[in-house]
Order: sequence, then C-alpha cells, then structure tokens
Amino acid sequence: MTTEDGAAAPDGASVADAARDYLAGTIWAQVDEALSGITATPVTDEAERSVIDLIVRVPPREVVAALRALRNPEGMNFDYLRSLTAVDLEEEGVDVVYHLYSVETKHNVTIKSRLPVDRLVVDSATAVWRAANWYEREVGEMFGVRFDGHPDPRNLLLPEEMTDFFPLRKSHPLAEIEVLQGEGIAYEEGEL
Amino acid sequence: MRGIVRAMATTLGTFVRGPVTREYPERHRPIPQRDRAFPLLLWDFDTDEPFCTGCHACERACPVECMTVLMKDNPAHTSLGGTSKRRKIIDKFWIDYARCMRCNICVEVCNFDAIAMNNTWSGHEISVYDRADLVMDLPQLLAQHKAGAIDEWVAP
Amino acid sequence: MNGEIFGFEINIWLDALARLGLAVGLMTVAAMALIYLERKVIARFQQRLGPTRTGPAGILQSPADALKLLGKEDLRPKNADPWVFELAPYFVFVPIFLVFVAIPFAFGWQIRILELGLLYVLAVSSINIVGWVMAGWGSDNRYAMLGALRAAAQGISYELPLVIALVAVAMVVSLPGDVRGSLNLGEIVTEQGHIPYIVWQPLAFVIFYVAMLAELNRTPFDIPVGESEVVGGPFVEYSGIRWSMFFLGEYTALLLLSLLGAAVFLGGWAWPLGETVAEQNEILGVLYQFGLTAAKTGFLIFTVFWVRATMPRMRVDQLMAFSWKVLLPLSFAQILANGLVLVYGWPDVLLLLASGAGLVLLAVIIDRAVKRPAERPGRPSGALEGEAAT
Amino acid sequence: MVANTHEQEFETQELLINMGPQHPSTHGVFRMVLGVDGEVVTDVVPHIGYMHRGAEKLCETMDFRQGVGYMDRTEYLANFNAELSYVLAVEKLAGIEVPERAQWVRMILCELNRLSSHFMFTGAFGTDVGVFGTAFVYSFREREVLLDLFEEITGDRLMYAYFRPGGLAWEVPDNFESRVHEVLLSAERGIRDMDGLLTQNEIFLARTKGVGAISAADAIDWGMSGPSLRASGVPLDLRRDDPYLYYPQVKFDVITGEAGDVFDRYHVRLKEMRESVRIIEQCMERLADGPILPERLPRMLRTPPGEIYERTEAPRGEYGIYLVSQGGNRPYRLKIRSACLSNLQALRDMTIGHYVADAVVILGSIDIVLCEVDR
Repeated sequence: MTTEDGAAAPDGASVADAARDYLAGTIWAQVDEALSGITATPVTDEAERSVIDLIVRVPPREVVAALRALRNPEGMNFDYLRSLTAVDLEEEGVDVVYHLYSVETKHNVTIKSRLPVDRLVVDSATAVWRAANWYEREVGEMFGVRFDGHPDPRNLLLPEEMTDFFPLRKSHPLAEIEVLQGEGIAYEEGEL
Repeated sequence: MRGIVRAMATTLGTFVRGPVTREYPERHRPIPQRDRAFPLLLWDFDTDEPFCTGCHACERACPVECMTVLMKDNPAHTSLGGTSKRRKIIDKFWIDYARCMRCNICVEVCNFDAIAMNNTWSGHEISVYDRADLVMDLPQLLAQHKAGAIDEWVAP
Repeated sequence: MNGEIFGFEINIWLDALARLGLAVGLMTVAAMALIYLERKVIARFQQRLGPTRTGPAGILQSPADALKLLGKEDLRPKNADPWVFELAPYFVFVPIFLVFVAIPFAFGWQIRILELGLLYVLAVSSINIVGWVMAGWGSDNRYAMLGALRAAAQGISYELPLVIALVAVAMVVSLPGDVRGSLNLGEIVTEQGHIPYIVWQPLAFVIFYVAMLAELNRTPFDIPVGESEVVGGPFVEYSGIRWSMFFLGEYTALLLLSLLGAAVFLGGWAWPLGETVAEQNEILGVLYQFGLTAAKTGFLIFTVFWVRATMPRMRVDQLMAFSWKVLLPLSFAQILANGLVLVYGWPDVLLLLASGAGLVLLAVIIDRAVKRPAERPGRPSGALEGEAAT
Repeated sequence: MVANTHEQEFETQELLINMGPQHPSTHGVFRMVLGVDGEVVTDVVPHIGYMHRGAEKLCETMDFRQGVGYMDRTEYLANFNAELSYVLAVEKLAGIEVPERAQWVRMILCELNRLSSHFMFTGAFGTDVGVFGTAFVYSFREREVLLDLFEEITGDRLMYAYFRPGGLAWEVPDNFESRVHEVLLSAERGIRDMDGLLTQNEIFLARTKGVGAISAADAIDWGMSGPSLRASGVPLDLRRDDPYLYYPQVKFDVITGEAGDVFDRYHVRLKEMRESVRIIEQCMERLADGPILPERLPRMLRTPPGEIYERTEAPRGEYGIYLVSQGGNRPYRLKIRSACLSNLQALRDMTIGHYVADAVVILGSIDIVLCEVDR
C-alpha cells in the first residue's frame, strides 16, 4: 500500500488518515450500513480508486447478496444497473465490475469483485436486475467468466460456437496488421 | 380529423416549396476549406522538393497504421552542393487509403507541415476495382499539390 | 353480325379485337405514365426531384424500367408451387383489364354499353384478390403468405362498403319518366349533367374513396405490401416480367377506380356543360368531354398520391375494425336513408342532409376512436424460450 | 365430445418469422425471430453481434488522441456525444482543466448532434410507421443542413474526430455564430414540419398510442436510459442529474412522457429537440473568445493510474466510458456502455403480445444504432 504522493513518507498512519479523509467525502458510511453482514472493503488507494465514484470490493461469493442489499428500496435503493463489465488483470485474476446508480437519490457506487484465474465463476445478477442479462452474456463470452444461474448463457456478440476463445483477455493481443504498403507497386526513381 | 387535415396541409406546403435535392454528379456542391478527404503530401516550390523529411512522426501517430515511410539522405542538400536545407528527405511513402480513417492526426503531428488533408472533390471521388490500387505511392501523393490543385489548409 | 366502329361497319369479332387491343394498349401506356407521374408527384411532395436521368425530366423512366424488367430473369423459388406461382400474375392482371369494357370516357365512348355496367365492373374487379392469394400461397415465403392473407381479408372487407356506396348512388339516379335507379354507367353519368352525385351523396363518396384506397392497397391501407413489415407482401418472390404484371395491374386498377369514381360521383364527362358543348360542336364536344373525364380522374389520382405521401400505414386490426364497424354500418345507413327518401317521395335535399349527417358522424367516430389507446391483443407463449438461432 | 375432437383437428401451430439481418426496417444488421400466432407476436428472440468489431479491444492499443477517432465509429449518429464521453473521461482521469470556450463549443456541438440524431430518428420512425418516405426526406433535409455545418467546422460530415482531451482540435470558423443561427432556424422549421406531419395525425396516433408500453419500474429494471426511459415517466437526464460541461448554467426542461408507449417515446424526442434548440441559443449567448486548448498540454498525454466511469447523456441515452488506466498513454481497459444495448434488451418485453406491424414500430421507437450495440 503506497500512495503516489512521494512527498509524505508512506507510513501506516498517514495512509489511514488519507483513506479516512477520502471516505468521508463519499457515501461510504451509508453503503457500509446497507452492506452490514457482508465483507465489503472500500477502495482508497489512489492508484486504484475512481476519480468520481466510490468503489467497494466484495468477495465473489457475496456479490449477489451485496447487490441485493444495495438494491433494497428501503436502504440505498440502487435500482439502476448502469453497466456490468470485467477487467482482465492477467495473473491476478479478473475483476467483475458493477456500476450502480440510484434514480431517486442520484448516488453512484461501483462494486468490484476479484475472481481468481483458476475459478472464474460468480453468481448471476439477473435475479436482481433483468438488465444484467446481456451484460453478463457479454462478459462471459469476452472474458470466460461463468455466471452461475444465468438463464441463457449463450454468446451474445460473438459466434455461438466460439466458446474457447476470450478476445478481451490480455493474453489475446490484436492480430498484426498485414502490411500491404509497397508490395507490387512500381516505383520509378525519376518520376519526381 | 384535424390531424389528418394538418398533415395533408404540411405535405402540400412542401409540395409548393419545391425540391431541395442536390444533383450530385452533375453539380458538385462547393466543399468547405477544412474538408478532409485523404492525406496528401505537399510540395515545396521554393526548393522544388517535398516538404517531407521522412521523420516517421505521422507513421507512429497513425491509429490504423496505414502509412509506410522510408527516408534517405537529401542529394540536394547544401553540403552536397544543392540548395536545400533538408539533410534528410523522403525516399518512399505509401498511404493505404483503404485503411486510412481520415482522423487528421498525421497532419497535426507533422513538424514540417508536409502533409495535409485533400480538401477537393478529387479526394472523395476515388473508386477503383482493385483494393491494391488504393495504396498511394509518393508520386501519387505529391501530384495534386504539385499541380496546384489543393486549396491548402493545414490544421493547427 | 356486324358491328360499327367510328362509323365503319366491320366484323363483330374484328370489332371486339380492335376494341380490346385499343383498351389494353392504351391502358398499359396510361399505367406506365401513371407510374412516372406518381414518382414525380410524390418526389415533389417530399421536396425531391424524382427520376431525372432518362430523357428530359426523366420522362422515359417507365419504358426504361419496363425494358429492364423484361430483360430480367424470371425466378421461381425452388419450393414454390409452379402452377400457382406462375399463374397468379394473370389473375391479377386480366380482370382489371376486363373492367375497362364498361367505363364511359365520353358520350357514346365506351367499349361496350352494358345495361348492368356497374354490377359488371364490381363483379369482375374483385377477382384479382384470388391472384394475390395465389401469389402469396405459391411463393412458399412467410412474408408473402402473411401479405396474401392480409390482402384477402382486406380485399373482401372493403369490397362491401365499396359496392354499397356505389349502390347508394345507383339507387338515386333519376331517369326520364320519373324512374329512379340504374346500373348503366352511361346513364349514371348522363344524369349528372347539372349536379354531380357527390353533392347529394357526400358520405357515399367518402366511403367509396376510402374503400378504393383499400382495394388498391394504397397508403394508409398498404398493409398487404407494407415494405417495413412484410417487405412487399405477396410479390416478394416475384421478379422480372411477372412482377411487372403485378405492378402494371396495380396502377391500372388505380386508373380504373379513379375513372369509376369520376364517372359515378364527379359527373364524368357530363358535368359541367358536357352536353351543351357537344350540341354546339360535335368534335369539340367529344374533346371537351374527354378533357372533363381526364381532369376529374387526374384529380382523384392526385389525391391518392397526396394521401400516399402523407399518411402512415394502419394496422391490420384497425383496418378490419374500420371496415366492419364503421364504414359498413354507415353505408347501410346511407342506403336506408336513400330508400326512405325514394319510397316516400321526399324532396332530394333530404338525401344531402342524411348523407352530410353521416359524414359528420364518421369524423366524430374517428376522433373518438383515436383517444382510446390500444391494448395488447396477445399473451406471451414462450415458444422460443431458450431456443437458439432458428 | 365432438367439440374436443374438432379442436384437436384444427390445432394451430406458431409461425416463425425471421426478420433481418436484411430487412427494410431493422435499422442496420439486426435480426429478430418472431413467433407469430396469426398476426400477433407471441415471442421475440433478438440476435445481435453482426457489427461487432472489437472497438474496446482496439482502443486498448490506441493512445488517448487516437481513441477519439474510434469513438466516432461506435456511434455514427451522435459522434460528438460519443467523443465527449471519451475525452471527459480522459480529462477527469488526467486532471486536465479545459478552457471555457472549448466547453461551450462542445456543448453547442453536442446539442446540434442531438438534433441531427433525433431528426434521423423521427425520419426513420415515420418510415417504420408506414409514411412513404416523406418523414424520412423531411428529416434528411434538416440533417443535411446540420451535417453541412459540422463539415464546415470539423472537415468531415460523419467522423468528426474534433474533440481532443483538453479541448478541441482546432478553432471553429469565423462565421460560426451566424451559421449556427441559420441552422437553428432551419431546424425549427424541420421540427414544425415533422410535428405537422405526424404528431396529431389520427392514423399515427392509432398506430402508436398504447403500443409497446413499458412501466417505469420495468424500464429501470432493464437499464433503459435516455428518451426511451423518460417516456416511461422517469425524469432521469444526466445533463441535469449528473452534470457535465456547463449544463447547470443553462435552463432546459427534462421532458418526460406518461404511458411509456411508442407515441411517448416519439413525442419526448420531438420535444427534446425544441429543448436542444433552447440550450444552443443560451450557449451562443455565453460563448466568448478564448483559448480552445489548455496552455500546458503534454505532447503525449499520460494519465495516472486509476479508473473512471464517465457517463453523458447521448441522444439515445447514457453513453458511458469505463476507463481503467495503469498509467501510460493508453487505456488498460476501455468499456463502452451502450445505451442502445440496454434499450434493446427490453424489446422482448415491449413487443410480446402486439401485432407484427407493431414489432417494427416498437423496434424503431427505441432508436437503436447497431454500431453502438455491437461495438
């Protein structure tokens, strides 16, 4: 845990202070209350946090419980699933990212869950939001994440039989551009 | 019934107003100076050679990698008895118009104002039967400005 | 057995052939001209230019299209029913041309003067629905099938208001000798020398006009051929000459029904002063009468184009409801009112009053109907639940 | 039991109709399989992905300036709005201050782009409802005027690539203000024409009222956004609720519908066009001379590590850019949140139970751009 700020010596106390200051400016207190009983940790590290929204990390097993708790209309009422995606971190695993929004209170929160490379499985959020359906299909085909309990886990954008290839993983770089330039083109020196 | 009458009146209104169509192949609409079709190289009339020194800046900045640039020592450099101040000059230059996405970045990164976007109709009316014919080489890239056909506008 | 044409006596068969050839040739040319005109007129409504490339102002566009279609390969889908598929265009094409036999263009200028002309016109013109259904069924295409079923439902539904609206006029035709009622188109036109029937029967005219749009599958009733839904409906699999036969049939039908409307409601060649001019100078009179017919038909056709450029398409359930729940009862009411007036010998003004009241009622019904939002007619069946690409 | 056998004899079977990918009214390469009972749709299965080009993956290999050009290609009807999301994300992540003039010009261009996009919608929607091209030509007439202006400013009619992280690529032309006023006058006439042609037309009302209705709760649950969500009565407009640029400084109304049916979705957009005109007029008053790029901008832009989910209100709804950076000059991961994808998800709910003809109208009413759906 280091901060980018090189001037202040990164000792434990100042990091904790900075984290507390940062969290005080967010809706963490309310989110924490809504997520009682779930191991949720806010992201305070400057290199990882979002510029505008609060990010909360949740272990994979508790993701759906956390989402359900946040959606609860009597609590924070995060009723709008903005986006559901994933980030491939190579050997560290895959982050599944949920961007939530509350139409009523206009709060934003991001839920993240780190899936280990050897177990890319998480419960499906389709029971919480129907909107999660296609997003999960997309993440599934692009990253190889399996969403348990998804009603229709076919490929969405890719061909349906393409289930062994996950294009958005970092281990699959873009294909080289086949360079056509200059091939078979007559070029005469004196023409200039 | 009022809505139907109003709709009929609207169409009658446009019936009276007359056509707005531009008859394209017969009448070319004047296109603005900033129009960007495809990149072209510019010709330095003072020293009678291209502006381009082959510095690879555009090639590196191109998002779609549509350019290939080769440079050479300038035979017309002052040190060799010529009149040009350019030590290096472009040797070979290819732009694949089929791949170019006309983003103007090459023009922006060029340090010598040597490349510009074609802003005439000739840049829009390129059609060929073979895709390889869209790969333009140095003489083709220089020809238009050399002939004075380009209304030069280099984006800052 | 000799007939007479332009004052020359010729064999009756030759006479018939000549008349038929004249009609078919003329109508084909007229239909092609209509296609060109429609493209130009609608383009103007949409602030476009329409065809410009073939000949001056694109005037040769239709012949060029015809040539192109003739040169095209006549495709037939592999699974199509060959007989039904190939014969369907004729069932659309031929009846429409037959109708022209009874249409009056000027005084005495009719291919055949039929005593029951109106009946004949209506009877023959409805055959073409068979052709549409054949085309849809024979193509082995789901869009075509859907379109054909729509066409059948629509054609049958609107045939009734169309017929009844025309019958309402035929009832009130007053002939010399205080006789009312005639189905002879020539007589119907002649009797409108002073006042056309649209004045006495505005409701009947409106019903006729709407039903005519529907019969012609014209916007807002172009449901069977709706581009954005069934991509051309029954004709989706047709190409080349067969397709052009459908197309020609459509435009000929437009011309035909417009001529019919002009003759029955707008006074055809007789109003205004059709006979007076003819009494002064025979040749000028004929020309004037032709001009009158052409002008009125042209006006009707123009409004059809205008409506096409303006109106959205109705939906199939609305279309049926409009026919069976609105137009049909109103047209019956029109007949009833006419019958009462005639039987009791009430003054003719009552015809106008009753019809006008019906027209107002029609407007009110349309206004009220729109205010009720549609409901979902069906429930999910889950037939495709979890089904992969089908 | 005669009746029973009779029923068995005439057991009906559902007809499957395949609409697309080549169909006149699927707005690009979109395919849906309709299960049809007579004329009534009983099931819909949408198939997308025909236009998938891996834009997200491609952007991972491009630096921040190059990425702007690629945003155009994901949203070809509202390019300025798409570019805006991207450059805002980069600017916020890199902490760049954007000069005031650049922001106002961006706002004007985005609203003009909203106009052109909504014109495109009304035109295409008119065709879906069955007007023979008139609505389409009216809308293209106005869109042409707008595109001419865009071309004069940016040099391109469609792929503008005009916004840059930090500001604008170059200054707007000298006659910008007079040209915008001209264009607005023309656009107002276009809105009037469109209004006259469709809004009160009884047949149009009959075709659209009550069709494809979706409730506010359902719409939120499906993640719908933009005019399609507001038509259901949810006043969610990111320009007001999650402000960016100088939207808090201008006055405009958030238009909402009531029934959430096709008519409301059309009407919300039509009214929104008038609001856009209002916003542009206010922006033109506030537009002052000044720089269009920050004074100190590195030649190769780098961002500190971190992430951002930047969202803006594009004509079709929320256009989000989820940008993860691990430092360096290009994104580590870029996710494009497409409004159309979420709106399209709800298609099934909206369509089932309506007529085949309505399926086309409902699809048209959510105004999809397949490029954005598939990315």
